[in-house]
This record gives sequence, C-alpha cells and structure tokens, in this order.
Amino acid sequence: MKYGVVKLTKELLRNAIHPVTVNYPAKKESLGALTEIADESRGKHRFDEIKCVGCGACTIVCSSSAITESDSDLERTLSVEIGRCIFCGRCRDICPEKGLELTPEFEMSKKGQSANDCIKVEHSVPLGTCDKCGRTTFPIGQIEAVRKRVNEKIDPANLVIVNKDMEIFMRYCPDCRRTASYAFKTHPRKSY
Amino acid sequence: MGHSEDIINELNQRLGTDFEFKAGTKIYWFYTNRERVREIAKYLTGEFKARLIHVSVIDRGLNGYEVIYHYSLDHLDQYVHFNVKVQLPPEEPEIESISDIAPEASWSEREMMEFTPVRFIDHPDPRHLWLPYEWPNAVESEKCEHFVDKNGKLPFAADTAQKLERSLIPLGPYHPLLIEGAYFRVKLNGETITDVDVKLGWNHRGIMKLFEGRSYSRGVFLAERVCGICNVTHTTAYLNAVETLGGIEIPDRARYIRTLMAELERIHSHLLWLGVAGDLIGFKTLFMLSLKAREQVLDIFESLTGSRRAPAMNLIGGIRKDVKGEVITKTNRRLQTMKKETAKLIEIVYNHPLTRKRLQDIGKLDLFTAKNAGAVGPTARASGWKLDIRQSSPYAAYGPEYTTWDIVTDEGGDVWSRTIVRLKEILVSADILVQCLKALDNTTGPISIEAADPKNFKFNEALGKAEAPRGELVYYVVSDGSNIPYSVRIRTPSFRNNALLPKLLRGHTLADAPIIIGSIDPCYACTDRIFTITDSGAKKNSNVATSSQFTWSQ
Amino acid sequence: MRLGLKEKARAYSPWIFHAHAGGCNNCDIELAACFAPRFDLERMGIQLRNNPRHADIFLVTGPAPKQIAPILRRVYDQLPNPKVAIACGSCAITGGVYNRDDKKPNYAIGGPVEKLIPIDVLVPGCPPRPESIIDGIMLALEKLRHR
Amino acid sequence: MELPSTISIASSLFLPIVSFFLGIIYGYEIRKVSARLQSRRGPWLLVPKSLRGTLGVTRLFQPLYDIIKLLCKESLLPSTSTKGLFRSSPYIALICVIVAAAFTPVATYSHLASFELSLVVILYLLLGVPFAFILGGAASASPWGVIGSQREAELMLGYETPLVIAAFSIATMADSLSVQKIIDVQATRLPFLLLNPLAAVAFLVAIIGKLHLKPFDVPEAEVEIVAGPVTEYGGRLLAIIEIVKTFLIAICVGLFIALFLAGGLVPGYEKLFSIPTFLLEGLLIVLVMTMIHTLNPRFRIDQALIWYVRVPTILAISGLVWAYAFRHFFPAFI
Repeated sequence: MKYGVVKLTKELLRNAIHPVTVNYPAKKESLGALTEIADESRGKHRFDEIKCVGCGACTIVCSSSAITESDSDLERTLSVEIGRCIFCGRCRDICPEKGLELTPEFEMSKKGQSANDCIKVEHSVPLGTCDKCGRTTFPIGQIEAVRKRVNEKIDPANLVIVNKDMEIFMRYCPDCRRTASYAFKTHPRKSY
Repeated sequence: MGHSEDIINELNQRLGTDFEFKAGTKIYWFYTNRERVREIAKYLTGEFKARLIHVSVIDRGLNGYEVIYHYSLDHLDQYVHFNVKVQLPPEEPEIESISDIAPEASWSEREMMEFTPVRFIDHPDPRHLWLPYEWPNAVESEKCEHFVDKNGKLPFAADTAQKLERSLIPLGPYHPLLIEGAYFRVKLNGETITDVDVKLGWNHRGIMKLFEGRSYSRGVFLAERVCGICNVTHTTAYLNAVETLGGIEIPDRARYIRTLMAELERIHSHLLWLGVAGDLIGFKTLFMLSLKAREQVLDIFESLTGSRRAPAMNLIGGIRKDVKGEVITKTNRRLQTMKKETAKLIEIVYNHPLTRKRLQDIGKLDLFTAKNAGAVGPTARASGWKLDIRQSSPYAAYGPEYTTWDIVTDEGGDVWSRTIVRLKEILVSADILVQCLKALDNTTGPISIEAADPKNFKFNEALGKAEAPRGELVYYVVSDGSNIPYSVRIRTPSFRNNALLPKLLRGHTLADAPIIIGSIDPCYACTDRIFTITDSGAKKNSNVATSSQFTWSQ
Repeated sequence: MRLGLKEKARAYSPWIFHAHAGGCNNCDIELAACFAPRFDLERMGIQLRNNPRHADIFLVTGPAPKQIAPILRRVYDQLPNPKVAIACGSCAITGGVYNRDDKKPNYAIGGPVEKLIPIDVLVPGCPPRPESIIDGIMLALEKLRHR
Repeated sequence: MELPSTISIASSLFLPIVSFFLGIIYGYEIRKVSARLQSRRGPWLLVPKSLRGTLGVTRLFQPLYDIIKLLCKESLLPSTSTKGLFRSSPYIALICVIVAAAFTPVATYSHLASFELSLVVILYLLLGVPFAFILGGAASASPWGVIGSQREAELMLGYETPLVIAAFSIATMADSLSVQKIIDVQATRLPFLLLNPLAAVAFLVAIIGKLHLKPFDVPEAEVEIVAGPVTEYGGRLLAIIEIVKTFLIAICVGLFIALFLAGGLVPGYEKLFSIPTFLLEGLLIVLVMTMIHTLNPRFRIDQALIWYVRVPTILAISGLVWAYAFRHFFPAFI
C-alpha cells in the first residue's frame, strides 16, 4: 500500500528534472509547439491567389456557413468568417482547384467587442462581363478552369466544335444566351 | 433459422403482431395499438430481459404522432432490436406511461413530453427536465413546489432551508465540481446527503432540431459538436444509422481507421476522466500526470488528422484521410510512450493508500439496480454487467473477424470499481489500437465509397449505435427521401447514467458528492442536446420556441 | 510607457474564472490542457479560480443557451472591477455551428455571448488550440492593465 | 523583563515586514516546487525577453503581485451578510498574525521572543486566525462559507491539539516558555529535532493542517465548497486574507525552526551566521511540506479528524512523555 507513495515520489522527482512544458512564445520556425508533427494542419485559411477561381464550392459544403460569397460590380468576394468557422477542413478537401489551404497559423485572437471585429479571410476574383448586355457573369478564372477541364476530358474528334460552342457560352450571360440563342446558333432546336 | 427468428416466432405466437422485417440489419419494426404497449413492455422486459434503450416520438404532421419504443435484445443475438411503434391521432396524443414497468423509460418519456404534445398518462414525475420550469407546458405537480417560488422562478443561491433541521444546497449551475452547467439540489443533514434532485438543460442547444435543417453530409460535423469529448463516437453512431439507411457497406480500411479513431478517443476520454477524478478528490498531481499522458494521444490525433481535437475523420461511406506509411510507425511509438505512462499511473492509483481510502465503498450500485435503472457503459460494467455495444452489436472493426478483445468488468459496483474498469479499458483499447495498426499495414483498398443518393435510400428509418467512452450511444434517423433527415433522435449514455445519480448520492457526505457525480463521467454536453418540433400539428410547442417573452438578451 | 505598480500587478497576476455557457466541451478541455504540464499557464502567474469573486478574467466558452444566459450575466456581475471578458471558441463569438445564420436563429440559443456581456477579446477556433487561448489571454492582459 | 527600549520597539515593527517577505518567498517556493514536481515549469524565475513588456522580468514575487492586485480591486459585499463582522474578521486575523510575527524570532533575532511566555502568546495568536476565518465565513451567509467554517472548526480541533502538545513538550525539555530561551538552550547542545523527533513530526503535520496544504485543505476544498470561508470575499478583503496566509507560512516555519532547529544557530559559530542557515532551513521545511502537498489527495473531513487524533496527537503525547522521561533520566543534559 505504501509502495504507491514511494513510486509516486520517484516519478515526481524524475518529472522535476524534465518538465514537458513547451516554450511560449514558440519559435517562429515551428509555429506552435507540435504542428511540425502533422503534415496537414487546420489553422487560418489562405486562398491561393492564382489557383482559386472563385467557384464557391466551399460555400456549399461549409457546415457552419462560415464561408460566404458576395458579388459586387466587378469581382466576387469569398470571405471566411473565422469567428464562425469550425475548422473541419472540408472546404480544403472539396476545392476542385486546390486553391484553398489551411495554414498552421493558430493564434488568431483579436481585441474587439463583437464578432465583426474578428478576423475575416477574404479573397476576390474578377468577374467576367457579358459582351452583349454588359452585366457580370462568372468569375473569369472559373470559365478558364472549366474550359481547361473540358479540353482535357473530351474526345479529340469533337474538340473544335465544342470549343466554338464554349466560346459563345462563356462570353455571354445566361439571359442573353437564352434570348439570343438563334443568333448564336446555340438553341437546342437548332438541329431541326 | 437464426436465434432472432425464434424470438420473432415466439412473439408472434404470444402477441400476434405483424412484423416489418428488415433483412440484414436484424432490426424489427412492428406496429401495435396503444392499449397493448404495457403488455408488450412487460413481456419483453420480463421474459426476454430486453433493455429499453429509448422512447422516441416522431411528429408526422397531420398523421399524428408516432411513439417508438426501442428495445434492445442484443444480449440474446447480435444486432437484434425490436421497435414497437404506436400511431397516435393528432387530436388526442395520449398514451399510458410504462415507467413503472421499465424505470429506464422515465426520463425518456419526460423528454418527449417536454418537446412534443404527446402525454404519457400516469407518469410518476412529469416535470420539465430540460426546459425551465416556468416555461409553458410545465406540468403542475406537487414536486414542483420544491423548485419554483411564488413568481414561478427558479431560486438559486438564495435558497433557504425549508425546515430547520435540513439545509438545501444548490450544486450548480456554476460550481467547480463540474465545468458544465448542471443543477443538483442537495438536501443536507449536517454533511450527509438525504435527498437529491437533478435539473438539466443548462446546455440545451436544440441540436436535434438543427439536424433537420442540414444535409446528411453536413450533419456529420454537427454530430461531432454534440459532445467534444466523444465526438468520434457521435459521428460513428450517426453514420452507422445513415449507412444503414442507404445500405452502404464501408470498406475494410475505413472500418479499421474508424476503430482507430474511436479507441484513441476512448483512451483520451478515460485519461481525462482519471485526471478530473483526481482533481475531484483533491489530487492535483494525478490530474497533471494523466493530462501529461493524454497529450500523447492528442499528438497521435494531430499527426493523423491535423487537429488536436475534433478530428472530423468520418464521412458518409468511409473516412477522409488515409493512415499509411511512416505515420503508422510513429503512432506505434507514441502509443508505447502513452502505455508506459499509463502503466505508471495505474500503479500509482492502485497503490496510493489515500486514493483507495477516498474511492472505496462510496456510490455503490448493485447489479440489480444497474439493470433495473438502465445503467450503461463503464458504470454498468463496474457493477458486473457484461454490457458492451462493441461486442453485442459490432460496428466498424470491432467484430471478431477484425479484432479480438475482451470486455472489462468488475464486481464491486463502487467508485473504486468504476476507476478500475476505466483504467483497464485504457489497456484494452491500446491493444485494439495495435491490432488495427497492424491490420492497416497489411490491407489495401479504398478508404471510402460513393455515398448513396438520399432518394434511393433502402430504408426510411434506422437505428445507429456505438459504444462511447461513457456507454451506449443511440442515434435514430428517419428519412423522407429528401437530402435532409426528417428527424434525428439521440440517446446519449450520460442521459441514462445521470438518472442514477440521486440513487448513488443518497446517504453519502457532501465531500463525497463530487467524486460520486464524477464517477459516472457525466457529460452534460451530451445529455443536453435535444430538439423541438415546430410543425403545424404541434402548435403548443412552436409557441415554446418562438415566444417573444423569452428574449433573454440584455 | 511607464506603468505604475498597480497596473503592473494587474497584468502580473490575472486569475481566470471559466464560465461554461453551453457548447460541446472541447474548448473546456483545451482550457484544461492550458493548465496541464505541456501548456502550463501558471508560469505567467495565471491561476484558474473557480470563484467569480476572486477572478479578473471572465473566460466564456459556448453559445450561451437561453437557460444559462441570465445566469451567465449574473456571474459576470459578481466579478469585482476591473475585469475583462474573453469569448473563447467560435460558438462563443457567433454561435458557430449551432447558429445557422443570423436571419434564422436557433430557438435554444440566447447568445452569442456578445449580446449578454461586454466582450474584450475574441479567441476563434473550434476548439481553439492551447497556444491560441494563451495568445488570447495575453491580449486580455494588455486590456486589463488599462482598465 | 526590562522596559522596552527604542531598539526593541523598532525591531518588533521591523520583524513583521521581514516575516512578510519571507512568507512571499515561501509562497513562491510552494508554487514553483509543486509545479516542477508535476513536470510543469511553474512561475517563471526569468521571463522570456519577448514577454517582458507584459509580464515583467521575474515572477519571484508572485504572491506579492497577487496581493497588490487584490488591494487595488473593488470589494463586493454580499447583501445577505452580517456586514460588520464580515468586514472586520480579516482585520482581526491580520492583527493577530502581525503581533505573532513580532514575537516569532527570525534567525534568533526578536526582542519580544525573550518575553517569558512568548510561546504561549504565539500559539494563542495563531489560534485567532482560524477563529477569524470561521467568523468571516459564517458572517458571509453563503452556504459554502458556512460549511467551510464548520469544516475549519472541525479541522482546528484536529491540528491544534498536536500543535500545542508538541510545543509544550519542547517547552518541558527546555524548562521555559520563552522562545528565546528555548533557542538558547539548543544553541549550546543538540537541536530538539534530534532530541525529540516525535514532537517535531507531530508539529510539522500540525502546521501543514494549519496552512491548509494537502491532504488537509478540507476547509478550502475547491470542488466541494468553492473556497470555503473565503468564498464571498473579494478585492481588498481577500487581499487581507492573502496577507494573513503569507504571514502564517512565515510564522509557522519560523516557529518550527526556533523550536526544533535552534533558530538557525549552529554551535560554535557567530549569531550572525544563523541568518543564512535560517533561510536554508526555512526553504527545506517548505520543500518537505510541498512534497507532502503534491503527493497526496485530500482527506474527507471525518478522515482528517480521525487521522489527526490517531497519528499526530499520539505522536505529540509520546513526545511529551519522552520529554518528561528525558528530563528525568538525563537531568544534566538539559
């Protein structure tokens, strides 16, 4: 029975020589104490300026509705509300262009009175405009990405005609495409 | 002929009911009328020793209410569950209570009475369990006067003794005993506890309602946030239900990794419990040592998923990230360190004279009471009841074809036994982990398969179970073919064990109260999930949810 | 900037009261980890006090369900001045996963915490890692000094 | 006893200040050592450079900062309390410990300690502290305060008996009730730690109870009764209580050294040399107490009381018997 106390004493004396406390503040090379052990961390978001095309896939899967998209005159803004995010990393998994990553930056505290003071990670992508009516359509990058993917996957025999169709599809907004479909020869009934 | 079919035949002969048989899952649903519910309850709990795991009520709108009694018979044959369904008309939603036959139904029925207009007649204690007593629909009963003063408000610190020889002590909602909010009203005679009443609901977040507004795949992350300590088990139980709905068989690798995460979580939870229990008997050093050992588990979590807590590993149809290569060796090494530190801890706890003195012979729970009141998890196993969902209805990789292990039980039934059971379970879990890692090294294949479209789901309701570190966790998911669940019901282990607390506490001193309450490892984040039904058929309840008189802000 | 002994002492010995206002417990166990050996907060002189009357920093976790909301306010009032409040975790800041959006609020949530008590520091994360919590407490100290 | 001179008045005013700072160092040691034993770092001796703007250079005076901070805070009075008693009881305790500190020799230096009944005075004044706490706890009208006071009273029954008996067994051996005389007796011969170890152990265990260290921190058991008698105190009043506790550590340790270790005097050396020995012995005793503090969980109140009756009281009584026997058999030695 008393053996436990002896054992504990030994253990405690051993502990006294080797405290396991990590340094604070951590050295900047190894952000956080342990992040080097994980190959994927789940910290602050970062949009890749080049890769992110602004498709908004991340806004759909977000479980806590932390990622929102908003279109202004010339650009679409994706914003991550860090104060709402649950850091599940689903947005990173789902991103088709791998344009969103979670960095090992965990220290995101801020002084402030309300959720509006919390950090927001924002990324804007330019929106294309309709050649006919001048309204904004899709993010330019998304159009390019779709074109690239279609080109990769399509049967080379149809490549020319599909590209020609796509050219038209992507230059105009959905409304103009519908109203002027005969002019563009994209009407579904054009073959009749 | 399987064992389960014998039971069905016998039931058919005795009661003459029609069964809706679901192949493969061994879960039976049958309809009956409300007059026969008590008879069936008596028969099933008496003759077959069935456990009533939950009573849930589904609001079917104009079609009335569906009361479902979930009976578990998995001690007779794996996976066997009987679900007795009763259809109640919307204009007269009343049914007789069965809590005198099966005492474990008591809290479930209270829960359902609170949130649906269904009334269980002759319920022994029809007060609110979660919602404040002064909210609408609060039942007037004699016991209420202990709680509500003239203005209908809950008295807190200003409690005064009702009789001079006894003092009333409020433990909670903010009390260092538990981090979380729980309200125990303790009647003291000197320092001896004579009576306890429990009020829950300080952590009521309306989670089951939230489930009804999210797609199945987004629901996984909500299930993870029901409880922070057993989040993997919550997602596993939820996915067990959803995958049964869709008829999805997940690949072997996914099974192993799910088990890996769940067992890591069990170790983490038990080590945390040991630390907290140490703190509850004033042993700060034990708290520090066990949290130090726990960091190893969190390191493993981080190296596997990228997050210390809330791994978010499970998805419908499998898992998100593979575990292979170098990580396995590293995990093995960390596991060895953890095991070594845990062995030291166990030796210290076993041999320290004072821990034994503080833990032994308090909070006794004998086997009969445990079975009667429906204890689950380590609390039940410490009373000598061999009850473990991982063995009785295996999920993930717990089946005998994947891993081999034994249930830990102890005969004592006191706090000391519960400590021993938890400590031994750490070692058993570590053993399962080693087996899983070995299997992961040897198997190949995909880690997840395509999830089925909710339109093509095979069934429209399913029961998902998992063994959380605290005990049996039940998810009941109802689908209506759309991409969001029609209804989700959750029965958490702490919900069951909390109902035992008044029994355990009576007769002990106030100094023992923290460790006895701590010994069942209560988790109020689990217990206080809950939903409400806002539906045309449930006018009264939508009142509860939206009533403007309950704006508490400022 | 010269600081008086009074201001210094405030920043040197902050005592934390941890108020659990609902939530899933993850933040709470990460806070416990902050006081455990690996992220020992006591090296900065910080202590966890379970008594609101002794504390300087009010650390709230959770989305503040309606039942706990008035009690949270009441406990906050019991802290003697000067005091600062930290909202720890995403659900304390906005309601997180429990609040679908601001237009369609959850019936059971009386929060987020900013509606109930004045907040000084926000610590996002679900759960915030111990490093993050320590960082938040450091920011709170700067505020506490000048209260 | 001669009339008090200017020096003696000055020293009796100066001694409490010294005791207070000693208490702060001891308080830091308890926190640091227990942290190290739990494989933590504990309050930094040297704060890392990047944090010095916020946290200062060292945390050595951590208990002092706590006290200063609390002194600058607002005090809340519970509306249900008996206000006069609630407010005054910390000050009663403070007066008790300041006077007791003036009587307790720090490294053999104390003019008041040579007063013939100084040991009795110190023991009486130390008894005043728990009494003041009990009064304050009961006056706060909080259930935790009341239960805490009740436990404090019960525990006091436990530890005061061995404390007093052990002290008097030493007085018996030294044939005096003056602390100074007891020190002088030991200076020429062996310290009483060696001559009467039973009483020493009993005394040490009793002061652990008095200082509310584990396993005897029953009145302040955090998870059970929040903070016991001091639950409702905050701000300045809590600061006073912290000051009292700081004094209490220094007095108890100082008394132990005076009674059992000759106040730091080493035979054959100068009186001045006793200062470093006194400090060293003080730190050692606190180290031992901290070890016991970290090694044990908390007793339940009934277990604590029974244990106090069963072990230290018996030890103290046998120490007393031993003292009489010693005097009888070795009259020349005393």
